[in-house]
Amino acid sequence: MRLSQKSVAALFAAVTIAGTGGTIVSAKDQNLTGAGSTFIKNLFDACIPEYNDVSGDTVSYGGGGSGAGRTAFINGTADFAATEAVFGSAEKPPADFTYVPLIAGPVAIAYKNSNLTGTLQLSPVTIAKIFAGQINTWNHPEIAAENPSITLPSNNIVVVYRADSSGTSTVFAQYLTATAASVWTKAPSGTFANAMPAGAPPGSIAAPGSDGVANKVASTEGSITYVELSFQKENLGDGVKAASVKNAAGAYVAPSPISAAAAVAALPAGNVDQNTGWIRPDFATAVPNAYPITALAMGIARKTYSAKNDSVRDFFNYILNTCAKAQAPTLGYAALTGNTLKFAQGRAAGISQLGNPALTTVKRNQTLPGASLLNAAGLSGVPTLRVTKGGNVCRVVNKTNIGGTRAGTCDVRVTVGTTNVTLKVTVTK
Amino acid sequence: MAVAVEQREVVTKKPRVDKVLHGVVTSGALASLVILGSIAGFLLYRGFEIFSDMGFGFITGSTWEGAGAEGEVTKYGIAPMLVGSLVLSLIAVAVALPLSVGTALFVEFYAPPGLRRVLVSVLDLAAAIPSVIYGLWGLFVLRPLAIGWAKSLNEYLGWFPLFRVDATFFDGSPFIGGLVLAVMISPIITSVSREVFSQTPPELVDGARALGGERWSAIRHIVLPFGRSGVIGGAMLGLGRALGETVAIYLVVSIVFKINLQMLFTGSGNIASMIALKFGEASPYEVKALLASGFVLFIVTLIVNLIATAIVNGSVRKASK
Amino acid sequence: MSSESPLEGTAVTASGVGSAMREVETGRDSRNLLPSGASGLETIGAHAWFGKHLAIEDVSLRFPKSSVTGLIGPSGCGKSTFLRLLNRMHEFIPGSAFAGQVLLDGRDIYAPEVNATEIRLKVGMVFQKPNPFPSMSIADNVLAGLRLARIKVSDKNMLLEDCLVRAGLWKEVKDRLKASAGSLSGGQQQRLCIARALAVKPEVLLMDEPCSALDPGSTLRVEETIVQLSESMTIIIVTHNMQQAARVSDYCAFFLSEGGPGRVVEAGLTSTIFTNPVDSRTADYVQGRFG
Amino acid sequence: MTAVTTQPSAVRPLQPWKLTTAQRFSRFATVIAVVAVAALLVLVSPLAGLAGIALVAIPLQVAVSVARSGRHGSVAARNDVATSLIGSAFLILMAPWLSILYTVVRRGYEAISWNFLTDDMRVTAPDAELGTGGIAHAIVGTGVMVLVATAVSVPLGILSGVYITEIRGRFTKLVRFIVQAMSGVPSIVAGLFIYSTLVIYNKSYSGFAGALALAVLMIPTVARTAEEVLKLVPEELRFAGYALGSTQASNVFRIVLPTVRSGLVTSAILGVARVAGETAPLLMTAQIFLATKGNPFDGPLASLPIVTFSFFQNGADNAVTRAWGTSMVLLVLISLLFALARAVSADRRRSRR
Repeated sequence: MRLSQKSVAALFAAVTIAGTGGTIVSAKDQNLTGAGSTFIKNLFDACIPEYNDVSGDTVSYGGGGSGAGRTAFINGTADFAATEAVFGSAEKPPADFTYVPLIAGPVAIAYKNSNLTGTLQLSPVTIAKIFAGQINTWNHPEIAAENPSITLPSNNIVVVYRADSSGTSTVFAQYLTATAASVWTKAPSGTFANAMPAGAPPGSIAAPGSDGVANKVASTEGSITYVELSFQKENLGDGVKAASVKNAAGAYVAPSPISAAAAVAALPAGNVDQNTGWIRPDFATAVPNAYPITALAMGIARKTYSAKNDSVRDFFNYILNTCAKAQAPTLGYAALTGNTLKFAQGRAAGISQLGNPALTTVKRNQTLPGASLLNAAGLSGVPTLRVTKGGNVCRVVNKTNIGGTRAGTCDVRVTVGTTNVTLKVTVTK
Repeated sequence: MAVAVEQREVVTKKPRVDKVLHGVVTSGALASLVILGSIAGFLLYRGFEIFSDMGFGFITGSTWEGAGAEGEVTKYGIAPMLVGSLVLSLIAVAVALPLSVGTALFVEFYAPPGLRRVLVSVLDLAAAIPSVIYGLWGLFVLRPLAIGWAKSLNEYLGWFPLFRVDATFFDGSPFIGGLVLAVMISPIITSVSREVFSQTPPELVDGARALGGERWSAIRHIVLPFGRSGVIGGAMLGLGRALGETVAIYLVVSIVFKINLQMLFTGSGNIASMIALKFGEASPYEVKALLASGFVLFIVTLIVNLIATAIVNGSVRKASK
Repeated sequence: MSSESPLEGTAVTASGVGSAMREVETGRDSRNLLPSGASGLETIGAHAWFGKHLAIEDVSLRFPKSSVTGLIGPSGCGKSTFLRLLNRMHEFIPGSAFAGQVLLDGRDIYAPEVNATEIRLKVGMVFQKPNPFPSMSIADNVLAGLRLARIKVSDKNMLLEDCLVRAGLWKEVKDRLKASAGSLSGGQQQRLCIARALAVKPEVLLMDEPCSALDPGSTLRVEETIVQLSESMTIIIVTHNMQQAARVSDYCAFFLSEGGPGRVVEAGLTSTIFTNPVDSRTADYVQGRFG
Repeated sequence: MTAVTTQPSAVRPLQPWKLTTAQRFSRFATVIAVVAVAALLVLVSPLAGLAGIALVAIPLQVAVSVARSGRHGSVAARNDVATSLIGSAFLILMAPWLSILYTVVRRGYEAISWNFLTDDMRVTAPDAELGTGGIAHAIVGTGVMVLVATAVSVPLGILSGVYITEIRGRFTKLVRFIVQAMSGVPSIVAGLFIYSTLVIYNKSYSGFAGALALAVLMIPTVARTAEEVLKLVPEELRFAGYALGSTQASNVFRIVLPTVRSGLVTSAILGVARVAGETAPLLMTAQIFLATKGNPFDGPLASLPIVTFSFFQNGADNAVTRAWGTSMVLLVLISLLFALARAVSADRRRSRR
């Protein structure tokens, strides 16, 4: 099996990159609570039992939507969160948080119309007009223009959208803002009703959760919605199809794990925030076979060292390196690959590093390398070290290392550029 | 006559155990008082905070925007949900009341005694079916049927203002939500009505029948007038429950922040389901607004419940006389 | 038994300000016949109010030991209220008030230092309707007072039998002492309540129309019980049944309200009250001309 | 004196007021015929489904009643019309309840297995094969939360009831008013209250928080029923106790409360049945946890309604079947509680006799 070879290879990669926190080290019996994105929930639903099985931890993921996840993470009620929308200006996350890209996936334009044979092709502007209520019949000339080979029925279009706040809604609204600004005049919002230019079109239906909108479409003739591909696939039997969407290269591309992977593989460097780890999706991808409405789900975790955060790192690594690769194709996601995966692994390695005793402990009369401290502080670059407390316990050696003089603890300030982190260093006998 | 007999002050000396009893019981009662009172107080406090920020617009506004960040425009107004709560509950009561009264009469006066005992148990059980099950049943079973009924109503009776719609979209309407709520609250209304009917003094019923009345005459002239206030009280209790229902509405109704008075037309919602929808990602300031909404809901339900209790108590008092 | 009483004809008097005061045959205030500090129950100028309403006014009566006194009079004349003054049950009614004195063995039971609970142990009560405790068995009902008042008794079984025998119920229930009290007939229940009252060994037993809810057969049994009990304790019984008063009581007090507060019109030997009353209203009442 | 003796066997008990078998049959046949005609009409009309049949059958039955009873006069006709309408109301209302039971069982029975009751979902995906995994975590979680909620609310509720009926202190009216007012608090508000105080403060969902939210909902119920039941204790029983020299404490604990014990137990069970299915408040306070655990203070805790909800949100066929299966378990649990309550109160009635 090629797949398993790949995952074994990824496992090794993870171990080398992430060092001590690469894969599950041992059973730790941690109870982790996660909340957030419903976009990633189907993947988590499949991966969490596997991870629980191999790790001995118990991860529970409550879903609730990206916004709920970010809020829960801020409130401390969730140990980790997952989101497709970045922290807003009003949100005050803890200072030591990091994003970890976990999975990519297409947001399908799912519709149900029994009289419509073939696959619908839609451009961003048409999609925007449909969801803004400006196009409200299936045989509207603008739809017809894009689908010359299909006979279009004349019934009304019923727009179905998320009633709850959702990262999927944010991504979809961002996509419409980015690609059809003339129609989609309102700023993106997790609450889709607030992002619709003229409010919700008459007859549109709001439903909670991805399963909610998918169920509504499955049971409503002439309806259309935006939803994770996996939910569209689950309702394929009820006649819920996914439209092909025109990308910036001018090609109509159907949503699939492969077309989503193509979109993520070619992400411009400018979309990646090295500081926080956030990756913006590229809605204007010019790759011919890339599906343009491809969302990236980010994990959110804390960098402060704790047994729980260790488990979060292990869980994220398990998703990145093992589970996503095995599950993504069947569930309709695209596992991260290449540089994106490497970047994600690097971010995951940064979880649970701040103040990690494995990196900040030194024996008396021995030297603690500055690189370890840099790692423990979650920083990169050339550090300046300074002992701020406990000068008789440890001292700076060669400007780059710390030497232990007697048993005890001391505070070391690690400065890179303008940022600094103070670490507690333990000296043992 | 006795001249100015002085009343003695009778000192009822309490034994120590009684003092302990008084202490324990009073503190227990006060503890529940504090727990329950603190909810009301907490809601009230938060409510006023938001009311003073939003003004009357909190009741009359139709938008819910912003998280209360510095320099951000924050607008919270619950008018659509408030109106929705009332519309949904009124539909529910309008549908459930006649059916429940009929069922109560059937159980009390028509069903054979063996069946009656079973039915009384069924009623109790139906009242305790969790709302999540009502909601899922409504979503999967009732909704498809109700959409069909709504279509027919509109098609054949669309001239009647109540059944008018601007566009022919029927899913997630107040009508459907109201029907689910009707199924949900009918056990309560039926139970209360049956209870009151069963307290009709038998000699009155016998009297009516001895005068040559059929069963229905006795019901019409004796039982219904006697139990009227009990039935109204039961309906109010049902109304109270319908007002506060969360999950069933969350699942069945298309929750839209827009006042919709066309009962067959898509879109409605109530305060409780709105809270469920929004609390997860609410910023601390937004949570206060949700608590304020909860306060409004609390006051509305409180009024309904107090009226209901007064009416039911009144009728029971009348019955026991 | 009345003829054998050492205090014959002199024990009970009624004296009241403004009421027809009647000195008994001896012409002296009968209260002084009892030696000071002697055992017995006595009221001096008792008044009782419910809120502003004066229910009984200026009742002075003396109840000697080992006698049965019947309180008779039409409904609403304050007999029951007076009865409840005697064991401090009156104060349970909100807004009630009291004036005068109630002396038990010469001690004022309304004195501030007196514990009402203690008084109720000494002055037992049987109510109009039989009220056994439904949650308890027959045996538990009899012994309920001990548990309620936390009295320790060495031989419970003997006390149980003794009480039931004295209440005239032992033969009927000895085989089902563990059965629920609810399974007894009305008359049996009332005798059970008497047995229950006896278990705490009261000096005085108050009975508030104990037979009004019973059939004639049960009434007879209860009356027999009362007569037997009177050998060992003071019994005060409120009754509407003239024949019953005549049958069981040694002394009688006739209460009357006449629109105002209830007062004692006349009191004395039962035989006197029934055959030769001083007051015409008493004569009218005992002969059934009103009431 | 001559006595006419009749042979006992010669007299047969009769119930001439009852309908004869023929009459019963004819009534029954009429109803069947009416429904059949209605069904036929529905087939050829734009109406559809059971609702359509009911829509036609009810007026038809009314018409038949009028026609049949008409010859006995208008009173009889009105009586028969009323009977038809009342019977129809009953049938219409029974339909959804039966449908709910049918739906839950029909869609959920496949999920039920021994494993389903004893295993949890810690290492099983929601859409995994039926027969693997289970809802033990939810059963235990609901049990724990309901127990804690009962432990908190029942004593407090009973003490409130005792305060109102026995102590009658100066807060009586206030206690009664607040209890009455709070019995109308929507469950979501109770959940939001616990969320915005305890959960946010502790920075953690917990079974305890969930239990408190349930307790908030239970206290008024228990207090109100306790008050009602305690009011039923005849005043004479209390006086009888006092007349035996009892203190108020002994009176309350040895006479009043034991007298209504089964009533109090019933009210507690009914309170539990009410809150066991609460969804919204638990979503805000206890959330979900995939492993079976009994400690209410250690983070989130699963419950039957939340697990039902969560299975539905997965959307996959097996997950949805599991959701209905969980609903079924919840329904059975609540039915058992009701049966228990009924048995307890039947016991009470027997002991009263």
